[in-house]
Amino acid sequence: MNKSIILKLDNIYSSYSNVQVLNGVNLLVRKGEIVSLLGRNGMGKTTTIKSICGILKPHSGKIEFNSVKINGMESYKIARLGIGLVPEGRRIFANLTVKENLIGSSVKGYWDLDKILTLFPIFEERLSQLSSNLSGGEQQMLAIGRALMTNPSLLILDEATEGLSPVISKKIWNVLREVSNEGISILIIDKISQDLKEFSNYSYILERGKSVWNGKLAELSSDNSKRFLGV
Amino acid sequence: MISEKNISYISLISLLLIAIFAEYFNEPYLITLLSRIIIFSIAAIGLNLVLGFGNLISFGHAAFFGLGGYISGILAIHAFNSELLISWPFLFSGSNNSLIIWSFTILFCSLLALLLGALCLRTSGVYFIMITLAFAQMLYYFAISWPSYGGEDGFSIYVRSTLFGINTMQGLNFFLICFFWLLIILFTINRVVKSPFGLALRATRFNLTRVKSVGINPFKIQLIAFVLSGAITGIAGSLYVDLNRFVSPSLLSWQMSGEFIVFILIGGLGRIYGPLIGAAFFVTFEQFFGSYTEHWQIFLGIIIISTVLFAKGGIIGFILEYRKNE
Amino acid sequence: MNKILQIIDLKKNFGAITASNKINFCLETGEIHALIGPNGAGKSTLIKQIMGEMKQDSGEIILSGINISNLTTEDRIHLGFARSFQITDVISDFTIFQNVLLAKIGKEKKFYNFYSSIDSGELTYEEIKTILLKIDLWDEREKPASLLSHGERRQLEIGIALALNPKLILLDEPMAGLSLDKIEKMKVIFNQIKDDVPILLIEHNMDVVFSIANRISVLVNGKIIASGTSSEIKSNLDVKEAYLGTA
Amino acid sequence: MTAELLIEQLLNGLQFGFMLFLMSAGLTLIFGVMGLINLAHGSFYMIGAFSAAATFAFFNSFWLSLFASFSCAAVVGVIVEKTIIRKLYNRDHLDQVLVTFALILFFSELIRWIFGAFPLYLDVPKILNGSIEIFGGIYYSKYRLFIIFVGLIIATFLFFLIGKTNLGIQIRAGQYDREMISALGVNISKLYTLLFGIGAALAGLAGALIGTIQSVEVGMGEPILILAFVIIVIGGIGSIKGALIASLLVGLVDTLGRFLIPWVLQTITNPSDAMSIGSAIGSMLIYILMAIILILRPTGLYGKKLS
Repeated sequence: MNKSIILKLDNIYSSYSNVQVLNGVNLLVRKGEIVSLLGRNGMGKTTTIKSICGILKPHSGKIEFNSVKINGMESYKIARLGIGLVPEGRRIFANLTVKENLIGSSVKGYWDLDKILTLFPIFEERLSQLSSNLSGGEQQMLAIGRALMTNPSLLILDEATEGLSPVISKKIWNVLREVSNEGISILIIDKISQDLKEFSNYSYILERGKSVWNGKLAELSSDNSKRFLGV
Repeated sequence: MISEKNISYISLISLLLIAIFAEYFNEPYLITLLSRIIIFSIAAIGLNLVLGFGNLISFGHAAFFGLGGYISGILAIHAFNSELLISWPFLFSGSNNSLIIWSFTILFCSLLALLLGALCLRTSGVYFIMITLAFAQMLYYFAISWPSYGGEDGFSIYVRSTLFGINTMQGLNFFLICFFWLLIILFTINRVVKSPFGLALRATRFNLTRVKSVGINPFKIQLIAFVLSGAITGIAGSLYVDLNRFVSPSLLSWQMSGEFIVFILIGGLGRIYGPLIGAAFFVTFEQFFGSYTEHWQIFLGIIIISTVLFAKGGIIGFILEYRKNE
Repeated sequence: MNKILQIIDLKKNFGAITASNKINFCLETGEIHALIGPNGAGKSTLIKQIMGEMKQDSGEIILSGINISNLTTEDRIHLGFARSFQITDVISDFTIFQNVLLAKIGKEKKFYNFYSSIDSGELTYEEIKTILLKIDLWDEREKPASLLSHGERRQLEIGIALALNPKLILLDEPMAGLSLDKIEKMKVIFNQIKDDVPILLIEHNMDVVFSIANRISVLVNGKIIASGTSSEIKSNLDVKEAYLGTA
Repeated sequence: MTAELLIEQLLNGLQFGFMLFLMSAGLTLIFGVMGLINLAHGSFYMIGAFSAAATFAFFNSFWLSLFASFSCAAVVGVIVEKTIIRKLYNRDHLDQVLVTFALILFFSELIRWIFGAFPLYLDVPKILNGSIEIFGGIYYSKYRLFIIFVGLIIATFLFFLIGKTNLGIQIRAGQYDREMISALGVNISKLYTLLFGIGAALAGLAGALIGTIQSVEVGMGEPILILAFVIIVIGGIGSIKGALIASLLVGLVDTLGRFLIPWVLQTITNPSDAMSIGSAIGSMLIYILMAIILILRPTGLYGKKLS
């Protein structure tokens, strides 16, 4: 059942302030699939995301989104094709209110303010509050809401539950399940965990900027896990 | 292989030779032009210490150039009219002796640099540029609205200050004095940039946290460099007033500050001899093009923009590049 | 063998979780003492307390006889604490030599010297040469730091730490992301510098730890459960079961 | 020294403050979002004044020349942004200073070439001519009141644009994290061109309004530009509110200072010294004000630490 491929990375090489970071990354995300990208710190996960979103220009290899070649394209054009980014460090606009964060880059479509508020009810009475005094977990939810408001067909989360308490992480996983049921494909970076194993259909592991393993996380052997993930 | 060293020696020797030829062929105007080039170079060399090596973009160095000029002018005019300048703590009515004038210039310009530096170095980046520009503009307006020294029209000092009895009214003598100052300042800057202090100053350009983590206080290093830079530009102002025997607020104008930066850019950023080459190019360009059209600044504007966008290394950079891949 | 760094009954808890539970630890001259433990064992909390970035609830930290428990991070660095890989990146426009020289100039307060030339080598040339030889970068000393590989950058950072002639060096995951041959090179360097500057090594890579560490302490759930030579630790049962998981 | 004189000076200070706001509002927005220092902003002020003067010479209609001032300035602004300024965004401040300094030389000489060196004049329209009783027998120039009125309208327009519209949200987001707003699909370079155009238009309008009372001549823009820099330093980069408050503060301090200090000094020294020293101090007042604020708050009243 070959569902149509939404995102394809083919042998991506990229450098970052003249340090070679990506040395051949291959990755595939099919429509409606949930793919996770793992690897120890400094192995090029975030650089891969930045190359997809156009923040960084890869110097060789091909990135296709809905079979449109996007590497080298301006990041705002790539975003408009339907990629919603929840970046590492969340990067919400602390000088704007919660509502302004949500509607600032919104695009008409299924997801609108009411649907986001049903997903994240805690924002209901805090819409006009400055988002600088949100907690880490709330900032992550706001970043997810902001990305959903652009009505993407592919949602990318970099460090989805990094540094969040177990209670909040649970909430994030539930939200992501709901989002996935609405047909949005997801590419997620996070530490390996039971939730991640259940949640992602397929996974890739990066080691020093190369995709060295892919498959279902359940099939990851313990010494591979130790070798690649140090855990 | 042409290295930056030979370019600098060639430019110095050619300056001297042209001056001697000009004297021989009795071309006083050309000697004044060469003195003008040297004086502008000294001003820009002073600025280059903080701009080229410390990445402190001061857009107000005309303040020191102008202060140096006004101090020398005031001391000279009072001496000329033997009019009392100050009655306390001792009777003093100015002086026509270059040594005294230069020491006052260095003293007051260093004090001004200390004051402005302590204020402006608290900020960085864009704020620093705007503040240095604003404070120079403050001195400019102060000079304009201070009637006792000619206000907007300035005043002339009729005769140049003398040094050990040399007849400075004679073009070549004055040229040699300026040339001597240029050598001293180039030698000093060369030593300072290559000294541990110079290394620390250059380090503040890249990474303040790095500099702090090895126990160096960047503010103090930048302030000392700023004071040294102000004093050198001040000397240029003093020589400039002696050259033209005229002082006016235009010495303090923002256009003057802007031109100093242009000299450094055209000559080559972060190169000790960059300002000398840049000033030489600017003055000859102004002289040559100025005779054709009074709108020569339009073409100057275009040259600066293309240099920044396409030839960032300036003339020295261009020559070295050209030589390298020959 | 006198004690350079002593940690006595260090306690730190966040609400219900005890991150450091009466930790006792000491680093002696001329040794590489590795601190290992599974993720979430409290290693980073301990390091933060040692560095002064985090205040301990109780207990003391002694640096060669001086109680530094309440000093700021800067003061601890001045007293001779060098931490590698937390130092922000090197100055990429400077050469390797200039980077180390800058640290020397900072340490010996020579930055008000306007006159002597840094190129002529009158200045601390010998000391910098020995440091560069130790970190095996002497031949590339004129290379700008911007062209350094990941591993060479690590070596330079150790050189900079050495230039501050510290009492000890704290190395946090120095082998992360290095290729096998680079790891071998680093091991040689560590062994060379441990005689004049003891190393507190935090490292996941078990074969590295067992091959170069003179002493190993195992931290589990905020408590040092075992401390000893690498062979003792290897055979120690509860270490195996709690951490190496090969019981 | 009658109350009437004081009130007149007060209103003059207010009028001067609003004109400074027109100049500094555009500049602080461009600074805040792009971190770009634009010395050529004063040239747009001059271009606006000259295009108004030229239109007035042909059509003799004040309102048409007012329209010409901000539209020409906006067009020139957009062209300059698309051709040159765009190349400067990721360049360091030194390059920005040099290129925009060169633009001043270019525009000033170009205008002098086209219009010659003699200053031009604009006439105040009939309905705004003369003065009007404001209250209690105090009369004030209708034209200056008109300027204050225009300043108020522009201020409200800008507060509405930045505070309430989606464009305003994107501008403020761009100030905070340019890379992120672009990764969310906002065409940040189109936003810059728009911002640059608005800034140039406001400066051009200010040039025309002030050019009508003073003269229209080459180099008229630069002194006002430097005042705008002082305002941005005091108000804090990127803040419209900061720009408005700082502009009114500088306008009042400068006007009242030049008026009150000589008057105060007269009581202690002879009138001629009082006049000369007073005007000298008066001219330096706003810079001293800037220095004080700098010491207390290095990033200005409303500025945030530039990342």
